[in-house]
Amino acid sequence: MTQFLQATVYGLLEGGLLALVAIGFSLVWGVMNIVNLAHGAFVVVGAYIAWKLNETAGLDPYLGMLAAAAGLFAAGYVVQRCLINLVVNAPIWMTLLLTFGLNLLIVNGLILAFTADFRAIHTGWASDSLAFGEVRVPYGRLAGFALATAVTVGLVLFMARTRIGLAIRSTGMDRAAARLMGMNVRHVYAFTFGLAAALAGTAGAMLGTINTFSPASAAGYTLQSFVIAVLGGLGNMWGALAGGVLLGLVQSWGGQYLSGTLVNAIAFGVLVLVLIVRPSGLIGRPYYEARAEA
Amino acid sequence: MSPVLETRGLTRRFGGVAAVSDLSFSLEEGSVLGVIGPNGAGKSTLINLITGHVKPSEGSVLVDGQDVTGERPWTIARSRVARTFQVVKPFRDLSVRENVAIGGMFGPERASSARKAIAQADDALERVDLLEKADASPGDLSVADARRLELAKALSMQPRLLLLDEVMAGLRPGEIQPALDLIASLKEEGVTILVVEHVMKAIMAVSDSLLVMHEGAELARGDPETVMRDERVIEAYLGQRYAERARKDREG
Amino acid sequence: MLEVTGLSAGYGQVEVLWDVDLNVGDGEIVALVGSNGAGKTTLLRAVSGLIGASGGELRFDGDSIAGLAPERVVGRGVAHVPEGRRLFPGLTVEENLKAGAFAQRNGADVEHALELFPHLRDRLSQVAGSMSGGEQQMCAIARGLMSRPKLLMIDELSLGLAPKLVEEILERLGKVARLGTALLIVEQDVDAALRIASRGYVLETGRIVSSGKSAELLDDPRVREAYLGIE
Amino acid sequence: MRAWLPWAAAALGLVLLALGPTYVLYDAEQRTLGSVFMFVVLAQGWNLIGGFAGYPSFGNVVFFGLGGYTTAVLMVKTGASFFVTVPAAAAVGLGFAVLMGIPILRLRGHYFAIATLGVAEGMREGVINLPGLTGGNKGTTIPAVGEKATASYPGNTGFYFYFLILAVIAMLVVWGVARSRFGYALRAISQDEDAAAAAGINTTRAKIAAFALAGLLTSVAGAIYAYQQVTIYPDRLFSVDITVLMVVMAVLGGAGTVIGPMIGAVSLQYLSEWLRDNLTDYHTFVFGAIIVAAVLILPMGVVNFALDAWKRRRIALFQAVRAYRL
Repeated sequence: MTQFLQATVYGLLEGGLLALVAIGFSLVWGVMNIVNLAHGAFVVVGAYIAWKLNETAGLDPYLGMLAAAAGLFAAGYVVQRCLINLVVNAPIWMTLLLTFGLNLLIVNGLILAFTADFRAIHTGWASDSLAFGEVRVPYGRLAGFALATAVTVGLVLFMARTRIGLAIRSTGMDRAAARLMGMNVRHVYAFTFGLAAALAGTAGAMLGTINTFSPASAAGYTLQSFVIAVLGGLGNMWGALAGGVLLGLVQSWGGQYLSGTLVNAIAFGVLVLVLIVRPSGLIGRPYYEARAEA
Repeated sequence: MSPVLETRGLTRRFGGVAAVSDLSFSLEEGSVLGVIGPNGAGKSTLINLITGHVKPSEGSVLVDGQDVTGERPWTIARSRVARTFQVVKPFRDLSVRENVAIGGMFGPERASSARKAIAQADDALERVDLLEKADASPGDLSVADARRLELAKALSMQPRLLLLDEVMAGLRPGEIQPALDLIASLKEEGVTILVVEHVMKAIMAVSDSLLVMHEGAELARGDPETVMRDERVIEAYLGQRYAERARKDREG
Repeated sequence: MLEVTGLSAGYGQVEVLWDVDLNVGDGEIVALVGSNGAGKTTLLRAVSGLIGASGGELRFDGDSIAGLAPERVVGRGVAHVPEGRRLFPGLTVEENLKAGAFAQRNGADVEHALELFPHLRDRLSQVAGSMSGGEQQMCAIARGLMSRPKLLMIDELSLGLAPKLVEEILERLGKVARLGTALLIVEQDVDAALRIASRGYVLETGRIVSSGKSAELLDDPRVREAYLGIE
Repeated sequence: MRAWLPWAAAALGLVLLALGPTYVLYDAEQRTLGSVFMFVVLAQGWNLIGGFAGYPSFGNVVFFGLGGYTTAVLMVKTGASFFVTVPAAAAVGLGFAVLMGIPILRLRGHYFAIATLGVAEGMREGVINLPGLTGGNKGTTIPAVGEKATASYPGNTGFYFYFLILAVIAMLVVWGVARSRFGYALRAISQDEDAAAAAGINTTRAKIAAFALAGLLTSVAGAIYAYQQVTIYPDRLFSVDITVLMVVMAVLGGAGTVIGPMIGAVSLQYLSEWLRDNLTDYHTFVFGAIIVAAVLILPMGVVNFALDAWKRRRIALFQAVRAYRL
């Protein structure tokens, strides 16, 4: 029983972070109909930024996280504005190839810069834990979960309340109409992509304090983002949170009771099943489905 | 003899809204039925239901007395039911001739090879007066020619029942007459035709009977002159002004 | 106010408009009529910048607006209510209206639009995609007015609407024009369009074939034959 | 152009390739060419489903891996001869494509791409987690030499010819498809599925047939590859990178054409070898840059680009940017 509770706690907390990893991916897919295969690479870049600032300047990873978010926002903005916007209406294999190429560039760039070794960000307190009876709740994971939830809430508010949030939602539903309203769609797209990259970077920095990472971790994060985005429904922020927690729990329970990496196979099985049975996701999409592209 | 087309209580709901609701009518061989109604009245959905592109929520579709409800579109197409699409759907990377040849390859009288079908495609092209542009790419066609191609693709299926979804939309007044002539000559050959159209003059000219749809349901049906005088039709679709003008013009 | 001279435009390789001349004066209502596919929508799209012009001149208030992106054109005071309404289906009516005021940097004045379309007041928090066609069209026009345009272009005003509703909307538009916004209305119901417009243009396969005062056009036998379905 | 000219060129090329190992090519060159031939097969397999039918599979590697593991497992567990395992691998590839295609080919666009990716990744995890059968992560070793071997190991020249023959078959298959009714059906589907169905095309059957053909060719390539490698690992045989290579080769050569994927496979495989030799550390990095650049500059592929230049007398670089930019 304790084992099960412990697994549940870990899964829940990990799930919050996974949601933070995936939320930007889901947003970009929902709003722009782009599946960003470099998303996982952004997560890892965030982890490296926080790690490097911690190693060289002794910066606390939670401050480094802000630097990672800012840096990735700028990078994401530029990538979308100068690169992806150029082929944004192309058949999907073209954008898939483009972002895959970007992924190769980033991942191998990281290997060249930092080698392929595994890294970890060491903090004094992240591995300490609260104890509820036999069940341990590490501070680092708890903070990660709290932050992920806070960011999700913040993002929902941001999209609902701000001018740019309104522009992002409008553009995602009808691009031509959005332009007629005076929205600069190129900027809106770039901003959305930058936002997604910043969220990925935040998640990466956070994950770096909990797990080890290397450039090769990127692919795993991209795949998990797929699963979560599909589970939660494209562009659905609450859906991403729910999908992340669900995946976290399944992986954690699976890890407890199943051998080896079979749990990954289950995650992909669930992904394919959801795609076939209910492609709009378990929670559904906020009207991006009927997007008018013209 | 059973009618070429019969629908019984045909209904289709999207979400909670009925796009087509409880339509029952039949069409005898060689007759032309005009279907009119405001946009969103369910006219295109009706065609989609007959061809199997959309599955009915309730009711059934019979072609030549045989129940084809729930059959896949290609099965229905091969039983000589051909259609055009309101939004033209050319195969963009094929030439105009190859577009038409597809029907010859997979239609009811399938050619034994792709090459033969391509050689036979010119008949249908000639009928719609598009032979000159046989080697062009569909993307380079004008609106009117794109409509002609759509029609030629349907004709290449050697239809007994032809469903035309706004084939005259976008045509100049002068271009409408040849289309009407074509419909008349097909009718003479015994082809049964269902025409969805907005151009009232055109639809009045070719239809033996008229079906007015409104919010998915039948509003009126019968011979064109009577239907056009129907108060409900005037109210929901034509508008009072049209009716008055039409009346005045007839009298004066 | 809007001066279109010798405009040609199209999509990719296919030209749709040739050498089109058209003017709209201050506070005027002008109808642009013609059959489906004649190029009416293309003309509006070219004016609002959604597609580029391949030739000719576009001027608004004396300044060239040719080649401007649509988000800039709306800033100059030209609003475009596109064919099929194109509301943001997942946003509420209020959010749609606010989106309409996006080009207005000094905030959204929802009240102004609600005065013209009071029906919408009860619908403010309803999701736009779930409204009826008529309500959506009113919302779309109201959204177009939110940017306080000098010229409002409406494409396919009556598309899918019952005649009664069209009458009602046309009446509102008369009020809009009296308040100082010029209107360029694209409409298949030639009769209705020419009744509220002071002038009209007839577009046929990409060319203006006839233009003049509404009353003259309504009596033009060619127009009557081709577009009114009356011989 | 005279009709026999391309055939004469192809025949001449084949004769040269057949004589190559005996007279000109070093072992290493045979090995490189063998892998070029293999990628011709993989790219053509993708071309059938992604190029002709327009269903961008991002999981075709699943057939490659299944074919390889079928051969390996049969040779290890039953001591079967390689040639017996090839039809088995082909059957597994074909059968799995049909089974997987029935539900998944109903999905379109991104959803199809991701579902195929999910199947491939899931299959890899499945293979890893059946160590009794597959050796799991540690891989499995085919008894290629020594006492347990059933035949003498073919060596570089042998595999050169296996891959060459398979590549020729793949080229002929695609050539045949391109001019057949089936090929027209696939092209019609890729452009408008509703219109294709209205023209009497059984779209479900055509898509599944294309997928099955792709699965068959790809799994046989996987079988030969496994035998060549002797020891195989799930991470290598189910690597996403192989799928991406297929896509890049087919697309940059010219998806939906007959010779495009061949041109793509030959040039990119050689480019990749050259980068590996000359820019050892940077080669994947540069490869990424090349993909990005190619998508922007030559998105329709070399063959379509050349055809366009020939027919319309224009050089249309950056065509995608012009057509698809925001």
